[in-house]
Amino acid sequence: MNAYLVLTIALPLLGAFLLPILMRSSIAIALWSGPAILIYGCWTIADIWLQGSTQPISIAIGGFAPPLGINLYIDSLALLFAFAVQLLGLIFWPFTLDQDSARRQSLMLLLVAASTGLALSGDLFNLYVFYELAAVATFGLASASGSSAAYVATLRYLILSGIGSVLTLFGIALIYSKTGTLNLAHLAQLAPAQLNDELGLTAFLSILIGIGVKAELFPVNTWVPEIYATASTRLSAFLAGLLSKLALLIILRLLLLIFHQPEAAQVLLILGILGVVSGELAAWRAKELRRMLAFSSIGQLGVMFIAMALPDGAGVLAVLALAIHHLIIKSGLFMLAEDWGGAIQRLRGSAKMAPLGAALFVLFSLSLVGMPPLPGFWAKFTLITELAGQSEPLYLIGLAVFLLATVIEASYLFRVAAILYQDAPRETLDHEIPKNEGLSLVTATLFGAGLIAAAVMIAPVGDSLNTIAVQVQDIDLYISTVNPGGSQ
Amino acid sequence: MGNLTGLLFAGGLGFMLLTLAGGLDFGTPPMLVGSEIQAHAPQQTGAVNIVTSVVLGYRAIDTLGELSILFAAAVSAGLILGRRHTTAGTQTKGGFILYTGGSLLFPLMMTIGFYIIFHGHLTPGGGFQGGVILAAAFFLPLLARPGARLHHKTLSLIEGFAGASFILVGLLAMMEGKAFLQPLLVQDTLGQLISAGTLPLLYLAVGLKVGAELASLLSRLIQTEAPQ
Amino acid sequence: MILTLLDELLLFSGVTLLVALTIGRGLAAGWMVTILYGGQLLALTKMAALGYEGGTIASSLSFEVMGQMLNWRFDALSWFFALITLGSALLSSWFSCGAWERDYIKQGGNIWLFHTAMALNVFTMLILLASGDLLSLFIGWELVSWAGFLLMALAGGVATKAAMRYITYAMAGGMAVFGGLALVYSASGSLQLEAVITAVEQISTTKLWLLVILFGGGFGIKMGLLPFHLWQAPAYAETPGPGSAFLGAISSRMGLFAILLVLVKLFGIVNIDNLKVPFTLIDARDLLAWLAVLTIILPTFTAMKQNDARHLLAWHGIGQGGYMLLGIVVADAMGGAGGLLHVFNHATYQAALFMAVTAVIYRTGTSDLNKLGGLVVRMPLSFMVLLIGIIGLAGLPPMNGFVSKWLVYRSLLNQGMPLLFLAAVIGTLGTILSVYKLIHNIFLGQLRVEHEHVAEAPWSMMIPMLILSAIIFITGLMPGIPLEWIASVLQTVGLPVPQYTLGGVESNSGSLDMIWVIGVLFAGFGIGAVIFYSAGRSKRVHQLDNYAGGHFLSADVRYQYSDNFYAGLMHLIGGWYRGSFLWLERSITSMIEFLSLGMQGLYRRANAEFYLLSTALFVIAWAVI
Amino acid sequence: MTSVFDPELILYTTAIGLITIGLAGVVMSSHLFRMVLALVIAEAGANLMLVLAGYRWDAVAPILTSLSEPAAMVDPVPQALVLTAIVIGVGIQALAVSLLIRIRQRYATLDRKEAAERMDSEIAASMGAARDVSQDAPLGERPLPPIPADQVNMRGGDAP
Repeated sequence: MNAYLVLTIALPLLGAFLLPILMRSSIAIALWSGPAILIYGCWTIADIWLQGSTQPISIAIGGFAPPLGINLYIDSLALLFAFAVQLLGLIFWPFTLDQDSARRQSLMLLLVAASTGLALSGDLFNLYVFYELAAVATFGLASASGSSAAYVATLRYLILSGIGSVLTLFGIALIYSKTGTLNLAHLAQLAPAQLNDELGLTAFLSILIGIGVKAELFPVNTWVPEIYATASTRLSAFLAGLLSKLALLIILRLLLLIFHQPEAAQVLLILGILGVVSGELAAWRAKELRRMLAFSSIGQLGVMFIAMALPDGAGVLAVLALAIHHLIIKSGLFMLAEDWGGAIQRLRGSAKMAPLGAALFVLFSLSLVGMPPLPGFWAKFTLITELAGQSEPLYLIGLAVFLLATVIEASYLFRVAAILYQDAPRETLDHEIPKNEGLSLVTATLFGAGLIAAAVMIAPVGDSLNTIAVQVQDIDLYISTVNPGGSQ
Repeated sequence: MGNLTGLLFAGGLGFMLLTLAGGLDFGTPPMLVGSEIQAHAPQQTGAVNIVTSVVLGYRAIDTLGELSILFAAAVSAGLILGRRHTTAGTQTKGGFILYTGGSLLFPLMMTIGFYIIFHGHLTPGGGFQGGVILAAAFFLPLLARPGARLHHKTLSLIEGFAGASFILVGLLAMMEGKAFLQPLLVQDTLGQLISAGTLPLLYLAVGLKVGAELASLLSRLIQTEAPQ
Repeated sequence: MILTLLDELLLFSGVTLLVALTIGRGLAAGWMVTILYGGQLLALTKMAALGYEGGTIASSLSFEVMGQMLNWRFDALSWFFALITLGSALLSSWFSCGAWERDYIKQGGNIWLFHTAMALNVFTMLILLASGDLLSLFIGWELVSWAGFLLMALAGGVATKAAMRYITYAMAGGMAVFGGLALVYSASGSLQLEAVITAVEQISTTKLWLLVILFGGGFGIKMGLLPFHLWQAPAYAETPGPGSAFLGAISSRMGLFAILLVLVKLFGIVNIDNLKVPFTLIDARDLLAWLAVLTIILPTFTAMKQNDARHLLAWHGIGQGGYMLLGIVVADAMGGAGGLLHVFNHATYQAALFMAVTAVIYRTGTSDLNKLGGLVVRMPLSFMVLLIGIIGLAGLPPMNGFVSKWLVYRSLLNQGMPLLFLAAVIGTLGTILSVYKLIHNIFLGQLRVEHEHVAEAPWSMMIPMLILSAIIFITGLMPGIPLEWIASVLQTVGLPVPQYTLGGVESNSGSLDMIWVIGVLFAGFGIGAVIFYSAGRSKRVHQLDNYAGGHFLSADVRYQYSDNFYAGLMHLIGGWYRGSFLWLERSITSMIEFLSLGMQGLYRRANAEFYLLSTALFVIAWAVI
Repeated sequence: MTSVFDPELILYTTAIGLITIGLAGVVMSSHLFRMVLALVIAEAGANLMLVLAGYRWDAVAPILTSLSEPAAMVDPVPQALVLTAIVIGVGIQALAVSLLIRIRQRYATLDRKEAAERMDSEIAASMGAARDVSQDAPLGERPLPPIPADQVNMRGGDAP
């Protein structure tokens, strides 16, 4: 029942609205309703997956055929990310019970609904609405830690994001003025004739800079280190792992479907290179694990922008592989950082206290720098073979920067690993050494297991990613599935 | 120096955007979707006000998202400003004229608010506009009597149930075998008060939600402790 | 599924790793693992046909991932390197069993980690040697790099620091290779060896230059090629004893293997020879040769300055790598054979030397050359092993090092490269001087008080050392044994093959027969001995019965000329290579440090909105105009 | 684009001018509240731009008055969009104001630079480490940690 897929957006919203009321009457029901909704969401999506139909479908909301109404476009990519949203929402669920837990859980459900919407929606303005919903929910959750620094960081983020939204809205207005439609499939039909000019390019760049705020695009990513250092690690994991990828996904769709100008790709390439350089270099001197991860995440997103800039959708497979790989790795690393916050020097001797955590850290780091049998290697391999095939020198510069950044990345990640495996300073007592335990360690182990599973089954995983990438690149399939202006 | 650069940059950007926008055909929009909607809206949604049929029909999920944003903002504000409310500022009353005026205006504003909500599918206006007026109605006594409080429990009940009923109406359509948020009960009574099927119900939910949301946001802001 | 011989070998190696992982903590673990290495060596000898006749044996293991075929196979080249790998692993592991192991545990070492790291290194090296295409080569390459890191880092403290430095270099090398891989792929559309060979013919000169630099640099880092050599000596030296013997013997030769495979076999020396350096008379091959010579000279003279026996040996390891590359780059029959023979010879004497030094450390607790001396009376067998080792290292007859160096020199002269020859000879001079420092400061002179009761190394250590000494001598006497394998290797990589005999090589420009050379040498020794004993004028004196500056020394004053050895020489030439390329490393590090600070400032001092505004302005302006 | 008083240009100028003013305001203000206000102005500009997208000469509001003969109406879609965009803006503004209130309570200032600096030092303190920039200066009464011997030379380049 594909129509039930709407419920993955509607039910979390319903739950979010009702949670504060439920919490007042029965805490037990309220506590479990959120996870139950997310489990149902996972199951719904997995169910569609298991039916095995690989053909994309389009669901018209309200029964109005696109382009009049809004539609959800569901292909393998959208399903994959929708599933990841629901699953990560469950994994990073704020279980803590205090006076604010109803609000926090409510915001989390809103964030999940918005993220699912971002993955599925096939309408430009609808994407904007979900984007804003995700932003507002993020602001709430980021400030929930209650420290003054968190408030300032959130406000700075809010203002930056707000300006970005203004630009996005401006871009949407330009597109609508020119074409008179907002449906992505319809736009894809019209774009070659109508948006293939400066106006279309400006619209894309406005939207890019606006949405780039969430996608950690250089240089509108200055919020990243502040927010990740002040917000809860779980939220940081969700933002760095998933939300940035969803923003990326939107940009990817826009680029593939509508904006084919080479200038668009070049801008992405240059900003991507700058992002890699700035992020990896800044991480090199970071003195705190979460900050290091934040900067490294900027660098990784930069790599994905480089991949996205490859002409004719050549980089789609690389973007996908890198995005999913980074999703697993960064989530896992942030989970480890939950107990390993504070100065990195403080972590000396942690490997003895928490051998599993340290081993996982090494595993994630190895995959991140692209140690061969691990999935990270294959993701990087797909990228560099595509980059090396380009004749334009800028792409080769991108390749060189990417490779150099990897060296720096390995250097700082393994500096941390070496500190973990050092002996603790003599005067330190055992209980003073930070060790990871409990839920966060279990979660990190889960991601580690996922990573190893992907490494073992790399051939089928690679094949299915390739299928997805081919499907994503097929513009005609997108248009014919949505069929805008066909049978009204 | 920095400020000057900022000003110059902003000006430059504005100039560039303006030159680009000048290339648009103003006043003759393509209206690809717009004219289609104009042609089909009365039959498909039963609402005379086509903006309403867009807001609650064609783009209903946008509206749902927008309600969620408002809700998220209210919840976040609650999270930030906390639960402890002490009356802020002066405890003095606003004076007789203000107080009486406020009391007098309250029922009037309520009436206007609900009128606008219920006629959203017929005339300009609707849930948002009506909701704001409702919020203003509740806010008036608060301004007149700074010590007074809004009942947050009730507000959050309205907030929750109004939002939920919007979704539930949408789910109802699904249970009927239709699409999520598809308008139901569209009769052939175009232009009547009782027309447009479930759209007025949705607008009522929107209005209540917006009203409750804004009222609770504003009262939360006003009730927060003054800085020491 | 039928297992091929290669499958058996890899499986055996994997089992060894598993055994080390599971029972590595047990008492008999060391012996168990050693026996398994022996088993692997046996499995390798079952493939001996590769070494003698050439051909390939493929593994039935093969994957297709993301459109890339991955396969593994062994040929003469792999077999030759695998033989050295397994031989040194077997002997190092044997050396570590028993006495050394107990001592290591007593000092707080983690023996499980040690055995596992060793087994992992061997396993990954075999995988690298078996690579059947460029992608599996890269996979093996990275695996070897990280396995090496584990072995180097496990001692903790200084060793971890050295290992961190190593891994940064290794990553840089790995990424250079990765980039080269991508370029090759874009040119040939495949990473299979045959496809690459055909693609190289059509590749443009610029691209081939880039590829040679990327691959040569990337693989060269592992070899310790100048100027990327700084990491190697501390990293190898600080590894636990048997580990450093193993690493010193074979680890950096993996770089040479990859160079042989990619630059020589796939690209072809001829193609590299055609790459001219613009505006000069030299080409890429000359460049490589000069780099190799510099790699001989600088590290060798740096070794002379070392005061720690292990560091001294490790620096020599870098220098000797230069000879191997030099021989291969010269690429005539004698040069190629000499370079490859030196790989084998170096492995034998380097392992023997590290073991002897480790034995000394085991007994005395130090490898500081300023705190040792006179041990010859207490550890005569170890002295013999060290002596044989340094004769090999210095390249003097009758040990095997002489043969390989002779071949390299001969080829340099034959090919008319006198400058290179001269430089190589200067390197050998440095070697002789510094190995003299090694043996003098440890074994000669007067015994120190604290070492009066030191005993000879235990037999568990002695036997592998003696075996190695025997190999050093026998292959010195009969270099035809390894030359037979090397002939097939040369054929495999497409280099000319020399005419070899059991005692050496034959050629028109000059032949070498070690059996004759050694016969004459021993005859000379014999005559000397006859004169010595028949004269009967010698008298045996105590070590302390000595005088200095015209004064007899009393027994309580020990006298050992070891501190600041070669002070005069250092005064003359030491300034020329002070720090060698440390300035390069330092400047890169501080540049990154500086940039990193700048980037952090960029993010911290951010006026984010201004960034947004200016980006929007520039991007739109650039795109629109 | 015939004359300066061309209505289309005036309207577009208004919309883009509002955005420009907002952007410049956000960049130039040193007060957090003013930044929020500037943001509101910019949003108004974007919304106006959106409404202009649907304007049509000589057309009426998109409400059916006579069923038989519908008049030319302006595009209803941008109007619906703008409604949504305005409400979104309101939500964000309310959230921003509540954050402002809290920041003012905690820091007793809304100066952009000062707030950012206090945030920075608070983050640094929560990490249990000195601020990155001031690592070479002693923290209060605490003496400097000894510089490891092997880093002495490398410290040269990074003095603040």
